[in-house]
Amino acid sequence: MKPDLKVKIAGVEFANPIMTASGCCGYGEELATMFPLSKLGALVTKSITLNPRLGHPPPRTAETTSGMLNAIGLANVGLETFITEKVPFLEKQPTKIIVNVAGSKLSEYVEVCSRLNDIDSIDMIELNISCPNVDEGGMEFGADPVMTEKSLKAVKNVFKRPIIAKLSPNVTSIVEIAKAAEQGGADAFSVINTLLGMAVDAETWQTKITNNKGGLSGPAIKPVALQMVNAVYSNSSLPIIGIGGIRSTEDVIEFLLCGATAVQIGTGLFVEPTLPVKIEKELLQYMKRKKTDSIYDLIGKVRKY
Amino acid sequence: MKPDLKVKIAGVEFANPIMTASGCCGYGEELATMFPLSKLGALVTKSITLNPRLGHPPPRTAETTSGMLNAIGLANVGLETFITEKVPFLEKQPTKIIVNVAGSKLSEYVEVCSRLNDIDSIDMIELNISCPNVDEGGMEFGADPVMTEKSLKAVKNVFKRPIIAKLSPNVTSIVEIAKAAEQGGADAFSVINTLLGMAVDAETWQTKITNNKGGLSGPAIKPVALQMVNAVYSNSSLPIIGIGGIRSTEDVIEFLLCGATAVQIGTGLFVEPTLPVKIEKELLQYMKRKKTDSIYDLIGKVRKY
Amino acid sequence: MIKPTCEDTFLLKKRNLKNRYFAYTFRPYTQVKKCKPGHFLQLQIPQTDIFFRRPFSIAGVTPAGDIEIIFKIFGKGTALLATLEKGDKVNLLGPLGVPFTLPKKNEKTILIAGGVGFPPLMYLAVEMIAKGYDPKSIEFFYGGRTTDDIIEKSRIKKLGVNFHPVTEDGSYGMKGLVTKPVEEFIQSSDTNMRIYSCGPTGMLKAADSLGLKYKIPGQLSLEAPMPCGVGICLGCVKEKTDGGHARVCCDGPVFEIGEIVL
Amino acid sequence: MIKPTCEDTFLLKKRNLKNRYFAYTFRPYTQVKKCKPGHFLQLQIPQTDIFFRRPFSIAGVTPAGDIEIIFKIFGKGTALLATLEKGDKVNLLGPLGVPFTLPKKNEKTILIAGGVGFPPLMYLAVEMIAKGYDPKSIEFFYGGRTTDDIIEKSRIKKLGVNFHPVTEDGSYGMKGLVTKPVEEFIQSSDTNMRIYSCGPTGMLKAADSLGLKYKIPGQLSLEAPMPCGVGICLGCVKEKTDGGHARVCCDGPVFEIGEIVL
Ligand SMILES: Cc1cc2nc3c(=O)[nH]c(=O)nc-3n(C[C@H](O)[C@H](O)[C@H](O)COP(=O)(O)OP(=O)(O)OC[C@H]3O[C@@H](n4cnc5c(N)ncnc54)[C@H](O)[C@@H]3O)c2cc1C
Ligand SMILES: Cc1cc2nc3c(=O)[nH]c(=O)nc-3n(C[C@H](O)[C@H](O)[C@H](O)COP(=O)(O)OP(=O)(O)OC[C@H]3O[C@@H](n4cnc5c(N)ncnc54)[C@H](O)[C@@H]3O)c2cc1C
Ligand SMILES: Cc1cc2nc3c(=O)[nH]c(=O)nc-3n(C[C@H](O)[C@H](O)[C@H](O)COP(=O)(O)O)c2cc1C
Ligand SMILES: Cc1cc2nc3c(=O)[nH]c(=O)nc-3n(C[C@H](O)[C@H](O)[C@H](O)COP(=O)(O)O)c2cc1C
Ligand code: FES
Ligand code: FES
Repeated sequence: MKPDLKVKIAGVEFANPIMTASGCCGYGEELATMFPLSKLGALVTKSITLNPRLGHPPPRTAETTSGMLNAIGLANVGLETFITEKVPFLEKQPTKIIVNVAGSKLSEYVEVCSRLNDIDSIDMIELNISCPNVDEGGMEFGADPVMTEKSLKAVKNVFKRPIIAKLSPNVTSIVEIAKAAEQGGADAFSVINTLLGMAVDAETWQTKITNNKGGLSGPAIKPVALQMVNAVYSNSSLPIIGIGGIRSTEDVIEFLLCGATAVQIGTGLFVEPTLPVKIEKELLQYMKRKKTDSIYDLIGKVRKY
Repeated sequence: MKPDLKVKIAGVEFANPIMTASGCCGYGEELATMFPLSKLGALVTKSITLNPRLGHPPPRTAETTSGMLNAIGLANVGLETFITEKVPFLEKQPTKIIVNVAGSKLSEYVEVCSRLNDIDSIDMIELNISCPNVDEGGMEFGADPVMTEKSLKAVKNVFKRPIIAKLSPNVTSIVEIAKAAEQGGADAFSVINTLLGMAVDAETWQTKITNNKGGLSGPAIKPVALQMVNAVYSNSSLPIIGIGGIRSTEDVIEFLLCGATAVQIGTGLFVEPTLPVKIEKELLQYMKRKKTDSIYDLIGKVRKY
Repeated sequence: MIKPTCEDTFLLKKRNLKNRYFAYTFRPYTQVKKCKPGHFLQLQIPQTDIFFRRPFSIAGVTPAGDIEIIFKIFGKGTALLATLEKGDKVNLLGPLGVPFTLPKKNEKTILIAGGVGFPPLMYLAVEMIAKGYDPKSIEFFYGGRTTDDIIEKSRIKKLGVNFHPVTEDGSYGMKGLVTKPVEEFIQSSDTNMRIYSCGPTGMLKAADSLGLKYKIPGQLSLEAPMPCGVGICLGCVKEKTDGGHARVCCDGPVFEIGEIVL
Repeated sequence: MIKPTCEDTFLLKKRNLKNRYFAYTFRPYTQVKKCKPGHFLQLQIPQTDIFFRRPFSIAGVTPAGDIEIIFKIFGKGTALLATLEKGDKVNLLGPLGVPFTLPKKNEKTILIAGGVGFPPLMYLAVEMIAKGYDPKSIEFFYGGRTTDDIIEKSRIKKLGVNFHPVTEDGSYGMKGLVTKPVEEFIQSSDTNMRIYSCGPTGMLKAADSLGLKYKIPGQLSLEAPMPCGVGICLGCVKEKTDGGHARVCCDGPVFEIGEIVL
């Protein structure tokens, strides 16, 4: 019997646990030229804000040791263009669609989520309360349990399908924030967004990105992400989508073992855009070899000392 | 004229800004067989606790992408043996001696610092309020501004020479903790200790270290460390010792530019124990080339957009 | 839009050109038929601690399935690339980007190359000639600081194009900056013309200005740091003259003169 | 205590032994005169994303300044190490650790080797013979699963020692586990003996028990993951039988029988 890759998060069924992370797959058009999106459990869009945003001026990425720093600054087409130009493409895709929503005020989040509620093809919203690259909003929400709970409550009021809270690693206790989000009505967690970081050129003395600081992603942060996934898993019964530094099938398995029900691949796509296809294949092979019938035989099964 | 590598922190003068980090150079004996310790601005000892500690059982380190995870668990000879067996060696060394102090209760910190106050050859104490590898104490102190201030006040009472507060990166706002430490009387900051992380073997499903979670160090964390050094630098006038992922002279320069007055090399010593010697030489060359007379021409001089 | 592939290939031929330039030919490459001048590849430096791929213009392809790049050692990635040996495996993601549009048959083609901008323009000239353009309708301006910066001289000469090397120190060809003889050529010419340029920013700016000043259409191939190369990271953007951002990797790297703020 | 150095050297000779074993000779190495059997090196896998050095026992040195290691492909680091070519540069940190103490001249020497524990014991035998020990006083037990696990057979035979190969499947030498013939040898022998063992944990445990059971002194060379190899990280510790931790890298890797909890 072929192992079953299907997973369910808040009632939504995914063909497999492999998703592409927000900001790392645009609105799906480019990846669709490289592999059928049916290979993905879900595609998570770039953060959508009420109004279009150009983002920060370039340079807005820098390479770091086994990772990268980015301060794209939530560049996106804005809600209206997203609905008129991107959704029609997305809803034709044979994969689940998760729209990542960001904003600089709570009212903005609410407005965007309420408009998205009308579009049935959108399966879930991922609430980005953790983007380190905007001055207002973003991080502040995700770093404060009270604001976190309030934000979740507000958007749950207007969006009637499941909402995933995307958590920031730049906090003293991610468990505390997760609990607040759960209290506010979150249906699942995405763990983690990028770590705050900085890069400087020792020759020119210049910071490497125009926003001076940015978000660190890539294999460098995987141990931090695994720890946070496991901490949230041990303290909440909501499903978790594990994110951070995935570059291989082993990485995916590690996240599942630590408690993730699904994973998202971000920076890894930049190096290998077809990585999800490879991982889906290798994950099946791994499960056959390990005689595990279902992804659920892996989730949270890490053996601790 | 030869550029001047000397720096001063809280009145103590260091021959150069290059120090070895706590837990990464033992009590100096091993490194002394490889190069004269006069090449170091200072040596920072392994964390000393009141009683000897074996630490966690092995395995207690794991390799990660561009870094490592450790949960040594504050293994050390304990205060008495340190004083009778390690200090006699250390005080003969032509370098400054910084003793890192840890504990699981405030009273323990106070007792250790008060004993060390009697030993004139100890130039400074570095207060480890940020070790992620012990269950009691450690991290809790460094994650809470009130406890941070209280701890600093208590040890300042008994140790009359300068005290450096070693800050944890696992907090929502390192600036808030730094301010609390400053309020408590800290004379300088060490930024940063390790990030909390976890590593799992995808084949055996077993966590890679007995403590399950540990501290992430090495080049992977450098961008996080640079950001935190710069954040503290922008919000406090106390001198900063930059730590995190240093493997080259460029790395040291980046920390200085971001606001560090000196740096500590940790994990980098494991790969190249003679790294400080190489960096001292290359730093001089760099300064000559850049026509900078003093380290102070670099400190905080990052050019931001 | 072309469907790029991610495929392993092998270093078939390594030529160490002077002045830290190398010409690498890889085989097999299944995409040769889809390659056009202006396309580029994202090459993964194998088994090293270099995290991102590095972009290189395609310098040429053969029907046999070979693909060529020419690169110069610039930083860590290219330095490691230069240590590869014949037979070594590399992974190529490509072909990527929007290629050059060929000129009209009645147009004089003005190529303005400099530095690592030379390979795609050589490929363009080769492709035009293969497509039946008269080599003598191609004016190949190639600027460098000194004679060492002008590589593959005899290869260009063999094409039969009008070759105009220009060096700042006069050690090879005309002396000075390449844009002066280009402007003189434009002023002295009365046929329709089209400009193609790839090279350092200063050169691109000058080519852009010349095109706008003399109302000559044309295209510029730009560079930017490229984390992904396929349009998904938004890291490579440049400002457009009519507002907004263009992604160099997939809206370019080839842009019309006047389109981008340089 | 020896002052280790951190020095660049070059791969002089690469022998691909069967069964994923390789013998590498490096030259020059300034520390050859200080090297003793039991010493190891921390080798940096050049220009890769492998973060830590990897420890390898010294398999031999020559007065000309060559140093040899023999390794087996185990994981990522050794797989990359196996791709090095003659002339490639590697950085060695060493010599490290506490070496073996030579036996008394009147003692029979029992070497018990297995897997990658073979190189230091071969070096020990070579060194003893060079120091004037009678080769026939050395009993070289060498265990493996199958004949492929016994490398350098002819090299051992040339030493003139009493060679006792043992394979689990009987494809070479005696059949079974190596410890059985060792115990039989001990039981049948009435001279003073000394045991030296290096190999998989099971083998070390058995050697340790035999030593304790028959009150034969001796030494075991242990393995542990070694972030630093020089005693500064405390990552490589093992529990001592009398309490406390020993660092394998610098309190060992060679320990007395009975000293460490295996
Ligand atoms: C479309 C295109 C075509 C090109 N064609 C050629 C060619 O044909 N021949 C040729 O020699 N060169 C070509 N280049 C330039 C070539 O890609 C660079 O020289 C090469 O990337 C330098 O890499 P390096 O590792 O040697 O230098 P590095 O050490 O990487 O230095 C390059 C600089 O760019 C930064 N950087 C590199 N990659 C990224 C990234 N992804 N994100 C952010 N910052 C980054 C580094 O941090 C560094 O500051 C082309 C570039 C582009 C964009
Ligand atoms: C003193 C000594 C002498 C040795 N002599 C030889 C010899 O002569 N020949 C030989 O073939 N082998 C020898 N070995 C074993 C050799 O070092 C290992 O086979 C090698 O390190 C495996 O590396 P790898 O990258 O191939 O495997 P890896 O992919 O690294 O797998 C090795 C395992 O160990 C872990 N690991 C590796 N390094 C570390 C570290 N520093 N900290 C924590 N975990 C770590 C990895 O995570 C992994 O689980 C010796 C080991 C020691 C300690
Ligand atoms: C270039 C870039 C842009 C990103 N943009 C967003 C975004 O718009 N919204 C968001 O929630 N996360 C964004 N992220 C974070 C990723 O979704 C992901 O959480 C993070 O990169 C860690 O995963 P990785 O290591 O696999 O990249 C972005 C990351 C990168 C690298
Ligand atoms: C093996 C190991 C042991 C450590 N032990 C201590 C310690 O006892 N006390 C302490 O304050 N920091 C300790 N640290 C943290 C380092 O001093 C340093 O802050 C951290 O490793 C980041 O620097 P690096 O990336 O250069 O290693 C330890 C780090 C490592 C890797
Ligand atoms: S390089 Fe990623 S969008 Fe262009
Ligand atoms: S390997 Fe670091 S102490 Fe032994």
